[in-house]
Amino acid sequence: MKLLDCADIGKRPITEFDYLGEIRIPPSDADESTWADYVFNRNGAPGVLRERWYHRPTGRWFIFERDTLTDQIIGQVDASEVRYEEPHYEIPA
Amino acid sequence: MKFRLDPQPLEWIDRSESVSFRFEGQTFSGFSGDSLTSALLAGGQKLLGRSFKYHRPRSVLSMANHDVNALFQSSDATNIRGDVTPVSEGVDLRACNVNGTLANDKDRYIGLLSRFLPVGFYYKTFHKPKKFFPYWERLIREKAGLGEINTSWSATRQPKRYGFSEVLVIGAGPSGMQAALSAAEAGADVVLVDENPRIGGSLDYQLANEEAAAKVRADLKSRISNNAKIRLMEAHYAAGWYTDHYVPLVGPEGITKMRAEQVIMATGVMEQPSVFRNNDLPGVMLASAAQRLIARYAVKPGQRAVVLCGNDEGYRAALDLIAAGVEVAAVVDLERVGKRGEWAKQVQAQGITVLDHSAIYEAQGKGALSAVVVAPFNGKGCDAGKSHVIPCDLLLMSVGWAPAAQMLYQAGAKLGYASQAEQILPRELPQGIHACGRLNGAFTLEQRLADGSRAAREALAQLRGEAVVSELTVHRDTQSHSHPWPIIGHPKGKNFLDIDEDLQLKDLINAAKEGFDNIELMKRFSTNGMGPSQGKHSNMNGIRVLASVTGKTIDETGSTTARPMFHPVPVSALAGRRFRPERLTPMHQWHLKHGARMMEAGQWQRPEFYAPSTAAGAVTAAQREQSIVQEVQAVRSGLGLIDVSTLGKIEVMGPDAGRLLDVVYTMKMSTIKIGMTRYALAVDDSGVIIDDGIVGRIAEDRFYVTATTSHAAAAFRTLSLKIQELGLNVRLANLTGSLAAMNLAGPASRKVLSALTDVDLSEESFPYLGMREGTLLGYPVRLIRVGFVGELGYEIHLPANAALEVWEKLMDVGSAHAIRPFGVEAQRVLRLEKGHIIVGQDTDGLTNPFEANMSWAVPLKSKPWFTGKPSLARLKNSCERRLIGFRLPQGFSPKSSSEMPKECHLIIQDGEISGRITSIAYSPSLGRIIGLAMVDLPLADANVPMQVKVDSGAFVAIEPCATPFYDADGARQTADLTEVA
Amino acid sequence: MNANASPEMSNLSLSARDDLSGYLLTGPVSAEALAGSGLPLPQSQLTALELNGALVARTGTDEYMAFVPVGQEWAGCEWCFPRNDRVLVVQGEGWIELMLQLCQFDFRKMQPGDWLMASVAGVNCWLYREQQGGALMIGFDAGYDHYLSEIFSTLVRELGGKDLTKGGAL
Amino acid sequence: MPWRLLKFGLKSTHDEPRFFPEAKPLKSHYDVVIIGGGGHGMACAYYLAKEHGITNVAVLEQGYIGGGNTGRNTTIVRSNYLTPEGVKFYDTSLKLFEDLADDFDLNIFYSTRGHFTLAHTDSALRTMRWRAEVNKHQGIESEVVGREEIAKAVPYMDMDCAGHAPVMGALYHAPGSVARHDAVAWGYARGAYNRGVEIHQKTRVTAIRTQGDKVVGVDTDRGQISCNKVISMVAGSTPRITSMLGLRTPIEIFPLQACVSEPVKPFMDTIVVSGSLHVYVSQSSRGEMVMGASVDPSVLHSTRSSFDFVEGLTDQMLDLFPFMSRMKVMRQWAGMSDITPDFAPIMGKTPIDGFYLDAGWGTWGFKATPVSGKTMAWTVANDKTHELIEPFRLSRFADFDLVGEKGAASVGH
Repeated sequence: MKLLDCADIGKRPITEFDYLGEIRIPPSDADESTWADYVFNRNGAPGVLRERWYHRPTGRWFIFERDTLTDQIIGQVDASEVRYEEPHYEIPA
Repeated sequence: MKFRLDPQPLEWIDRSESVSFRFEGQTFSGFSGDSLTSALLAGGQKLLGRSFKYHRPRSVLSMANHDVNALFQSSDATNIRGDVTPVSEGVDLRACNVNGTLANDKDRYIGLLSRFLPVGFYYKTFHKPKKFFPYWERLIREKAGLGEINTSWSATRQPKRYGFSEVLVIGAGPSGMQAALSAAEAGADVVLVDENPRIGGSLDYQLANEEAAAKVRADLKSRISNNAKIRLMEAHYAAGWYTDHYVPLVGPEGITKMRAEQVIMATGVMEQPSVFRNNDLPGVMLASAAQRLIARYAVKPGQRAVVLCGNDEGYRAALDLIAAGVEVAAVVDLERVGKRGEWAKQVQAQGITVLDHSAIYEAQGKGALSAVVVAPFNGKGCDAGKSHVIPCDLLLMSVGWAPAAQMLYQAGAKLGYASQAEQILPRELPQGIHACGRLNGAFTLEQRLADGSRAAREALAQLRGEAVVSELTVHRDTQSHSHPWPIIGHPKGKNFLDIDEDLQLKDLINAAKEGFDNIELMKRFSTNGMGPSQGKHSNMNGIRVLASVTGKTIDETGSTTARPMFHPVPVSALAGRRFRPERLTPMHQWHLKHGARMMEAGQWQRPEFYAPSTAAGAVTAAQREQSIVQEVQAVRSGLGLIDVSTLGKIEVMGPDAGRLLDVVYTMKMSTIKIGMTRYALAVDDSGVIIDDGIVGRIAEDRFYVTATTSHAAAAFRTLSLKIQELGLNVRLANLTGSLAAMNLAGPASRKVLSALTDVDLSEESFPYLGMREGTLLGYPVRLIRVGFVGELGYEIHLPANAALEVWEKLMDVGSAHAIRPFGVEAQRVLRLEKGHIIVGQDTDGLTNPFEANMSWAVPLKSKPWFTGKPSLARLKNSCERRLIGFRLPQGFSPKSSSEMPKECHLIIQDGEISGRITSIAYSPSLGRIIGLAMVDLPLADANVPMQVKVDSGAFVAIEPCATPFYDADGARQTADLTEVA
Repeated sequence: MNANASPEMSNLSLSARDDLSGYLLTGPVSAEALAGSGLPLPQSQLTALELNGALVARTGTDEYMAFVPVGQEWAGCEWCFPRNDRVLVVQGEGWIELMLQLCQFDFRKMQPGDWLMASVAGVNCWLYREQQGGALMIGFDAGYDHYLSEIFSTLVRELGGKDLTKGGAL
Repeated sequence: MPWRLLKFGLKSTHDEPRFFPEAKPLKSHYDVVIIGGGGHGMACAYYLAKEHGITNVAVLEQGYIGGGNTGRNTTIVRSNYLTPEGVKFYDTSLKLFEDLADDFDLNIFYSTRGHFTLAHTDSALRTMRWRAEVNKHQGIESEVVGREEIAKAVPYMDMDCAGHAPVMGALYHAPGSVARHDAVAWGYARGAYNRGVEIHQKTRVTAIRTQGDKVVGVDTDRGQISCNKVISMVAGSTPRITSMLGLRTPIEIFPLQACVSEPVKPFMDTIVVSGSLHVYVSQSSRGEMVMGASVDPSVLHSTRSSFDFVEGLTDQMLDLFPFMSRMKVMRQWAGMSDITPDFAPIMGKTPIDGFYLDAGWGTWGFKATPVSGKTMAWTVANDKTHELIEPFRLSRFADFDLVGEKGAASVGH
């Protein structure tokens, strides 16, 4: 069973985590195809993704760079690096 | 004929304790410490089983947990492996997969048909004509499988436990013992595990009579037992290697799931059979099997033996036979005795005839070995013309080894064929993985010990984060211990390559000829290695055959994927204890005492309805229906109380609290006035409804949020996710378990509650959808006027430890107004009468708010942003269906339930599916059946009766009507009804 | 694994701590409120401190869980919420062997004073080893009491220990 | 009668024709290149040759024939899906399956067993009725049955689940079947090979060359090919192929694990699936219990096994079949499921001229092998998406017009 090596809580088994998938920033004022791409499409090819994991017992979030081919965790990313402004979207007139 | 030898120096049996058991109706007695096979052999029972396909007589092959032909079954267990299962008093065993008895198996004639059953024959026939296939299939299925299952067996579960160690050494043979000692003596915390009941491995059966080994053995074993840093786990096998050095160790008491930082594989090698005609006869066995029988169980494997040698170890086995009083008629060497070592010289010194450049061309005997045919062998095949017969009842095969490297492959190691050793050896090992001993090509005792220390040294360096260059190959033997081609063809076949699956040499050659000429396709078409021993004694020879047929090297041919489990693992050990978390509300016992029938809601248990206390046990459908109707009427006319403690309850605090809720929920939450609440609808990025609840404002920067039972954890997680994503200054408190909640609903609710709380319940100071804090019976409480069930009512949220007392007080004070507890089913009817949706019932995985007739909850213009907004903007004008209310004519009551419209029955128009019923129930308040249906447009807007197809296939007309069905203007939940009419 | 603690003479026991009221504090004023009431203030996250029978763990930048002996007056603060935890205590010979059946953590490395939050038999729990005597406290939402108490009680008896939570039934 | 076997017995040599061609170098041009030598790829080649006379076709397989998900699934064939378009599609496939043995003259052990989807909660039972009603409306044998009918077919199942979440009913689908998955790929491959199609194993596609928005060729680790029509039928490897063309899709890869027990004498003749316990089981023709559950929770491009999978599966299985505690798990493996947001495949034409997609097969790909081969062959031959697979077009996501299969799935559990 895979271990996730996390700051503060050390190595915890993957079964204590919820997987929230790759970090995706919602685009502001996106046209229909850009928005549909954001909602549905994913970077599905094998490679390094920045993903969010939620550790249920502590309620803490962890962001890892993980190679989805080898399952190797390359590093942990600080939440501030992936923060984004609240998007906005005006109804087309 | 005596089969039990005099006491052996290292025997496992306790001669003072005899154990008797029955096999095929006959009584046998062995000693405690015997395996079933050794005790049967000691009792003269040589025939142990019948082969899977041809039902040929079979006996011992390995004594190493590969003997799939010595499988037994008893009244409470199946597929019992005779070679490794200890005898137990009184067990009554039968052979597996025999038609009749073991001795008289009526299916033994199938062997005669083998000419007509070539490899993959079952793909080539039985399918035409199609209607006869089921008949053939039943015949084939009856012959399939091994042991029998008794479906009335009860579930047995063995507890599991986690284990941790810095260094895990798998295999306690000489190299494993040395590795464990070196690691422990260097300060590491070590676990040493071995699948046998005692450590020592081949040191104790292959070198049992070796002087030099005796000192080493005594020294290693005493240092291990005295070393506090070594935890010894005997009789445990490693089921496989899993991510991050996680190795489940399977023992008689269940599984220990071992997490290690470094893993040293000292799993040794598996002896391989030679392939020649009738190499499956009882009496033909691997040399190490005979040595195990002699050294461990003091069982004489035969009277007169021939030993086939492709390496030095065969001569060692010959010496052990002589020491055990077995006459060795001859040693047949695939090459020449001249190239062998010391043991060969000792054999010759005893005057044993040794036949160089020879092989076994054929084994003979009816039901058991009686003679072998020896013929000159040039390394590729035999010269049958110059063969001669040697009578014997025991033939040992010592022609070579395959590494027990399954877990190395699973861990991602790279291995390759070393022609010098004629064995597949490790080349690249991943971090934390080490290999030593015969698995790594070290074969002499000195090499194996030195390799163990090396592996430990490298493991310790990695453990301490020091860089280390691996000297993996330093202690490997220079000469080979395996013959590259122990495979002898024969025109009449029956030269078995996979003894489990009854696969002959020609089957593999023919499979390759038919195009299945890569290792994976050959395995699947021929089933080589797909039996219960998973190719431990057939994969290596299979690779050699395919390589020779295709002219490729062993490495180019490759090997099939080595999958867990190393040995089959009992389901009782895998399942372990039954841990299914169950969460109860503070009123749980009260509910049970008052006739509640509970239902599962995620991990929670909730009352579905309350049966009359007279009804014990199961309740009839009519009683259930009647209880629900009474509960609904109580809420409508007097007073009802429902336990809603399972709701998600979250406090949201901080300057950005309002902004956070505006992002997560569709409607504006930041404009809620203090002391008021608002319905909260949540959609995902694609605009699909995922949850709904209530948001109440406690202060400028503090809100209280409720979510549905099934979505509570996800709601909290979503809020905390948005805080991090947007960097909002908000704090959360998940109070789902800390607070209990109950909804007191009904015209008398204000009257009853006002007597118990200091909160002013008057309509002016506590209006509908208001939220007030205060005390109730002295406990801090938060009251919310919610509209779900559509009566004047108060959802009471308070600390969980105060809940039962308040609940009982309300029931007591409420009795004057005929208060009744009500459950989920009554709540479903009450909310339906008000036209409220239930997320997950009236909506499905794709429903958006416009389809759910909730466009009022989607403020596309007034809010700059909320989750899913752009999707909803798009979906607004492409809505294809809508949720509408409907009712059935007054007094509609069909004869049978097959005529009654039910939830998920379809609305059919012009033969097309045009919608489905999502909710339907008899409404006691309106005296007729009402419901909600998701109906395609334009039918939904046409406001015309619609046809529903019921179970019987008939159509029932339903009449659309506006919702809410009951108290449309909401007067009852907003009026000041201080007195019940 | 060394042989099971022989059932008869083990001093393994299961008890409960019903003498504590639990609180969750969050927000910038929580540290001040704790210090103001004489409760200990753990410096780094996911650590805990004991003082005069009270236990405080720091679970976030400004989030704390405080367990205060019943009766010890405690002013609380603005964002302070009562918790409804059930706290079981396991101690004595074989406590590690018991916990290894329920939680994936190397309890040999858990020293008195250590705080851990992990899944125990599928339930999110906090665990803390008391400074004096090293008994292991296991805290969880009381909704799971029936489920977890039964599991702990079964395991303690299987390992030859005594379940002291069941009133007089020794 | 199996007269065929006599011929084996009477002849000393075994001169059966090859199923698949000897390894040969790649030609420089083919009319059609099919990436992926699993069931779908071979079926498409088979139907291109058989029904459209297109035989200058190369099937390129990076591993061995049927080595991907074709050889890793638990071989269930059924059509009791939820949406009308899904039911039509899978029922066409099921009917094709019934005649495959004759078409191939190869026994694929297509065995109709009956398929129970158990419901342990009200909401699950509602979803079963929804599926039953949609199925019946389209002439599919599918109905909600109560505990009595279930007990008749599966008398040894503990319907009270050890006293927790008892079985309340089930969706029974009489045509539910199992088949020997390898044999389906081999049958199609032989059929294609005998009609002139080239099959190249151990040939990995490394790039797809285009001019403007038109496909012109494919690069492999054994040389370059020019062609104007390329079909990606690689399931778990789909994102690797689509990213070569910069084509964005919703597909994510999750491991789907399964395991088998040691073989025991056959006793279970039907297929049992439990929605809320997330387990399914049937007994193979060799006597092994073939068991599986839902996909792993996180993305991974690997067929590695995990121990917690087999722990969870066996634990849940004992609720339904207590006696299985006396069995042993012999082997576990995994496939790579290409999951889509609405649990329906992605098929047909794409924005790139000459590039066609057959993907998004998640945990429901094996049962679609024949119909996907047939409809994709038609689509490629006519350069027009076949009407049966129109609802599964890639553009549905951009149009917010998802297939409703997800509707039931997320609610049903």
